[in-house]
Amino acid sequence: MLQTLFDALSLGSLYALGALGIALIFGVMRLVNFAHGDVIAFCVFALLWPSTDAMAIVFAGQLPWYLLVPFVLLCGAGLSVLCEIVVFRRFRNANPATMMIASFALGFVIRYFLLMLYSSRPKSISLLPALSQPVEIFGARLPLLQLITIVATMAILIGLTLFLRQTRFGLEMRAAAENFSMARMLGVRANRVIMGAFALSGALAGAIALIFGSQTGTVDIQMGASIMLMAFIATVIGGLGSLGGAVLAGFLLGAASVVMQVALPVDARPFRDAFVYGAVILVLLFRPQGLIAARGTKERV
Amino acid sequence: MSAVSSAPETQLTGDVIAARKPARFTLARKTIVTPVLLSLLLIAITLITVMTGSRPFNQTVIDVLVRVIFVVGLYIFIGNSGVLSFGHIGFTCLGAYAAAWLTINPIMKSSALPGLPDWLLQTRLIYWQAAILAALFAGVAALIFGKVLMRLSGIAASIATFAVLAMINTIYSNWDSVTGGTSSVVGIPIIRTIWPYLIGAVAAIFIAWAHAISRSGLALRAARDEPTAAAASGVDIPKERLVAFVVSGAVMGLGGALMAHSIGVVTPDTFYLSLTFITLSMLVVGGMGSLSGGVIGVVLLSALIQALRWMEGGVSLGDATFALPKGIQEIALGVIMIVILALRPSGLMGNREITLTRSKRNM
Amino acid sequence: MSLLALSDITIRYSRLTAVREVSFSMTEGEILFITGPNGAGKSSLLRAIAGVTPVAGGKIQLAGQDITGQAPENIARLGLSMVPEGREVFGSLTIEENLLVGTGMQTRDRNSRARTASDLEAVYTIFPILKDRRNGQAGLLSGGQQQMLVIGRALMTNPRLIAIDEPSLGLAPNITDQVYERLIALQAQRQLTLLIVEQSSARAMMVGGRMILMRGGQIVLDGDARTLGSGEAIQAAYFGYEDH
Amino acid sequence: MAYKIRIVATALASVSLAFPALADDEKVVVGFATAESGFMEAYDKPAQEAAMIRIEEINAAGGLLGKQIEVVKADTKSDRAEGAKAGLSVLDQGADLVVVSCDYDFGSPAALAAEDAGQVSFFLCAESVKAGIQGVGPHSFSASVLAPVQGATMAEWAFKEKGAKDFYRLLDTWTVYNKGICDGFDWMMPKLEAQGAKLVGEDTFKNEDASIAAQITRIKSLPKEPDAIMLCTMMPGAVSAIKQLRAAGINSMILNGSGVDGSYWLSAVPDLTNFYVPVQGSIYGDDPSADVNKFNTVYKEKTGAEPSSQYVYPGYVMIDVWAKAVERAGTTDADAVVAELEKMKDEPTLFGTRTFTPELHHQNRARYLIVETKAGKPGVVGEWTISEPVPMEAILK
Repeated sequence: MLQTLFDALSLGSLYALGALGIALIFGVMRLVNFAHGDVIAFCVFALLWPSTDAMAIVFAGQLPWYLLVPFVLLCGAGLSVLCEIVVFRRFRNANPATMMIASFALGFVIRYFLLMLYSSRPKSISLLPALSQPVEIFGARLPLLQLITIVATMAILIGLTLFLRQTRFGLEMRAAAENFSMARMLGVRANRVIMGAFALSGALAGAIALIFGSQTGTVDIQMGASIMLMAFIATVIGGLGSLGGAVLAGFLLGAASVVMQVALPVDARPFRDAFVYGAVILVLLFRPQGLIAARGTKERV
Repeated sequence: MSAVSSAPETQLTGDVIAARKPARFTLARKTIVTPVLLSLLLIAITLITVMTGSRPFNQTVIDVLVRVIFVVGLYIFIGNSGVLSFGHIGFTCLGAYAAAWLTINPIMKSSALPGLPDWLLQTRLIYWQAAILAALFAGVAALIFGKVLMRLSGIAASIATFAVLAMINTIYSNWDSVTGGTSSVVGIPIIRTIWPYLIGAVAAIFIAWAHAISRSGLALRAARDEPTAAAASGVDIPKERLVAFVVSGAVMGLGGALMAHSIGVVTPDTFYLSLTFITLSMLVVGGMGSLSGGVIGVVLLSALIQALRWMEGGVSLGDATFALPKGIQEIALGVIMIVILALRPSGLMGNREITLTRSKRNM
Repeated sequence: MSLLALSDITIRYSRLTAVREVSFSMTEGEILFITGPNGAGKSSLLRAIAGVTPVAGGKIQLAGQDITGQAPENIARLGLSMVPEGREVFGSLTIEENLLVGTGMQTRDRNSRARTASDLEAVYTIFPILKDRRNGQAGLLSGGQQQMLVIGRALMTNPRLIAIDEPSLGLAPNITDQVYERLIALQAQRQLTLLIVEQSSARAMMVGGRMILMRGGQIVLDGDARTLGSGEAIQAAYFGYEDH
Repeated sequence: MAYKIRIVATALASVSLAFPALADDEKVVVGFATAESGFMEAYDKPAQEAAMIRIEEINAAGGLLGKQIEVVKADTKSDRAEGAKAGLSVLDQGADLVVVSCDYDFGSPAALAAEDAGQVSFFLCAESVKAGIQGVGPHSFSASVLAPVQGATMAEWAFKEKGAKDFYRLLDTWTVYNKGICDGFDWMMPKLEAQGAKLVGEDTFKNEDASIAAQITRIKSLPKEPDAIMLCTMMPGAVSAIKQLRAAGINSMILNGSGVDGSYWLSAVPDLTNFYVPVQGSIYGDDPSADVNKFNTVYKEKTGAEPSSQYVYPGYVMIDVWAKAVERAGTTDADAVVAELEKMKDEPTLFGTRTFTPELHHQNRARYLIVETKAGKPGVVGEWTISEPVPMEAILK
């Protein structure tokens, strides 16, 4: 029971972090960033030296953890900001569909760039191996990593909350997320806030990359995709533009997935995702604005 | 952005009302040039292909024609309603499998897909009959899903349509006895002549045109541009959306059936994210508000892909052979798409249609 | 010298021209009402001044600087504070946070913290209800309270010009009275320059000041609110009788 | 009606095909319609390199039927629709043998194009029964061994040689290959249960699942840790699953299909132990056959790297058996070559024997080497051939 709770929390953590990364950017520029998953993949690949051999040549991955963590976060933030400056800045006034397709095209470019440098073969990496040990807690034997995932996610969420609540920049970002044009009319600098959002979102992608990378030990160009999809859904059912809603929905999706895996009979288990998506449709039908509707986020359709 | 003050509203309401009234015949005569020109474009491409006699090129153009069907199918819903759908490839999947169920040799079928009902196991149709039934099947599925989903709008609707795609994919990937699970379903007769695909693409274009000038299509486009005004003048938005959803679902199903016949195998993952995104990209790059945009988006992007691929293969310039590194094609494609969208945010055609005289908005 | 000057401003939304070659200027300390029927282009004009809506032609100057085509945040930094239609409070932020959003553009120095605190106090003195609920969510305020909040929010930026779009929209008449009462008192006390858009000219006649009447994207009347308001001319101008 | 259209279509196709095919009678053409870019490239390329080694050997020894083998290629881009085009493209260049992608799903469009044109097609290393008569047609073959054989081999070997009694079955539903391994396991289990083994539980997951924590919790809630876990999965999800199993403190034997062979990923699970993989030949330099070790050296000379997994080998086997059949038939004519291939019974190759019959163009029984990974080091610990061939019903499941 306790174990199931931890399973749900750790999976939910990944979705919640992903959803947060998407919601942050959606908040300030109404962009559903499909390149987010590829930023995650990029962060993991950044640990390896470019080579198309089957054997991974570990490069930054050998750094001690106190250098490794900032390195990966910076990689994510850097790439994300770069995407903003080079691509998304040109789409500020475009309609959401155009932006979405542009972000998809950008993700495509990142993915095939990685593919060219590293080949399509999934590679392996031992990331933070010390975390792969089981630990005993409340009578349940858990992988240490699961615990760290949950703790780290909580720490990130608390840190981000403090940042958004206590700093000037956080205030501007929340104001901009809710009503971007009003915030600008109050002198909030659009570029600064948007770049800040991209940097934070990229750093979150880096955090996911670290957790996911240590959990799976795999480096794969597809690796961001499945998290990205779930995170995207979580962002919407959480209430687009609502950061709290995104996190809540991320955890709920993780929980739904784990609970269905436990509760469904073995023959129905392969259909687990169909049930999860069915639940998503139900949520949308009953709360089209999401679980926590962000006030003032009038949608432009 | 808040509403553009109310003067245009009254004007548009007028448009909507006018659209509901007479003159359909005049409208048809005024706009038929567009589908005719688009069809002529496809016919010209097909004739050139047949004249070259190259089988790989023939297959390439078949692929383009199938994509035209997909993108036109997407346009019918997305273009007219303004709601982005990620779910339509699900209907393509339904169409492709329906075609497989209806055309595979019964002996093979009963060993590979034993879970099919008996009458279906015994059925074996000609490909075009199967394609029509597949389109109907996809249309019915779209009706069922649409009934539930068309109440939603905006991004919630987009996500819900995506959830439909994911559900269809999960079910088709795992219902082994009926769909063969993730494994390929084989034995679908392969049609390598180009003509059926041309007919399918032209039919899709004319269906899209007929829907666009129908009362339902006009009302839906009015609702896309001015939802409040359209609702005020009595347009039942969910109903008109549902009509478009069903028509486009059926066209997607037709495309799926033809795609199945063009390669001879179907698997669920063919009809998932990458096909969704490539077809959506073609529509958006071409201009999602116009039928011409969709068709031209497919033709241009396909030509671009082909050109890049050709350069990847190596081009002789005098003595030197110049070849792009493998894999650069996708990167270049992505970059070019971004550039096009940055320069023309509403796509190459914007909201215009091609006509003989000059480009015209919104047919 | 005029604080705000518009010359030949034209605004278009794709095929529709909302404002056609409008020019006017206003001086420091002035109250100017722009009135006119729905669709006259008043709000478009205001949004163009704030830099939210692009102009198709013409020039806008604020305090002698050309602000045409400038980003909204830069215009705000030059001293324009906008209170848009529908108030647009940040519903998920607290009341105090709403007030603080606009203070970011002040220069940072040792005293900025103290200055912000005293500005806050000043706003709270004008609108005591805001102080009582300072940590509550702004979205939960009533319409009138929200209107007070956004005026307070505009004041917090120490603007040279406050532009308000339809402050009476959706408010009960007695609440509107309250809002105007405070607003006018404030104007007198601080020598504020006010640009107010209202659909009805009645309020302008009551308050006084200058009034511009717009219809069909153009200025049809410009003069003193009280003298204009009493005449037959305004009726004709408002409803456009003379055209038909 | 449908038949007529098809007949006309096929007739037209064969007219246009016949011409280029006749034109180059002076050489034998092998066409590779495989992935040179994209996702499948990493799987196709190594096997293709091995095939090239065999082709070069044959050419060096005077060629096939006295003619040099010429190679033509077309890139499938790891895409099915492109695969069909690639198949047609190499056929247009006169291919006598069409070599298609390793995976059935990606290779079949090209193979179907070859079948349509009446040419022999060979999957580089597909392990589904459909890569052959059942899925493509009577001219199609695969050079590897069926996936169910791997599952059956591991189950029987673990029971007979390692004394494993309690088995747990963990299936990744992503691909047919994964399901195939478990199908073989399912066919073997009842035989072992009659001798005292027991299936104590089963579960499924998806390759792309971010976490299999819920599945692990189910294993841990068993009264006793199972002796062996049959893990039917493939890369990249396999690494993730293995890592999570071990991180959760589950130390059971892990039995696998050949898909996880290779040492390139072992760094992800440091000191992995009690881990078993069936292989057709060893890439670790300890193969019982000296010829295999010699091949590894040649491969390294040619490509600059040692084989990364056993999936290199089927490429070599493929050209080997096809060339033998061509020599015996004395022609590259498809039907004659197929007839010769179907006569092969326990035909020796560098990497085990091959048998083809008119019913099955695939191996339903094969000698497998068992590679054990112990403290992070893989090495051959034995070999096993299942007691009876996997029957058609289990293969076609």
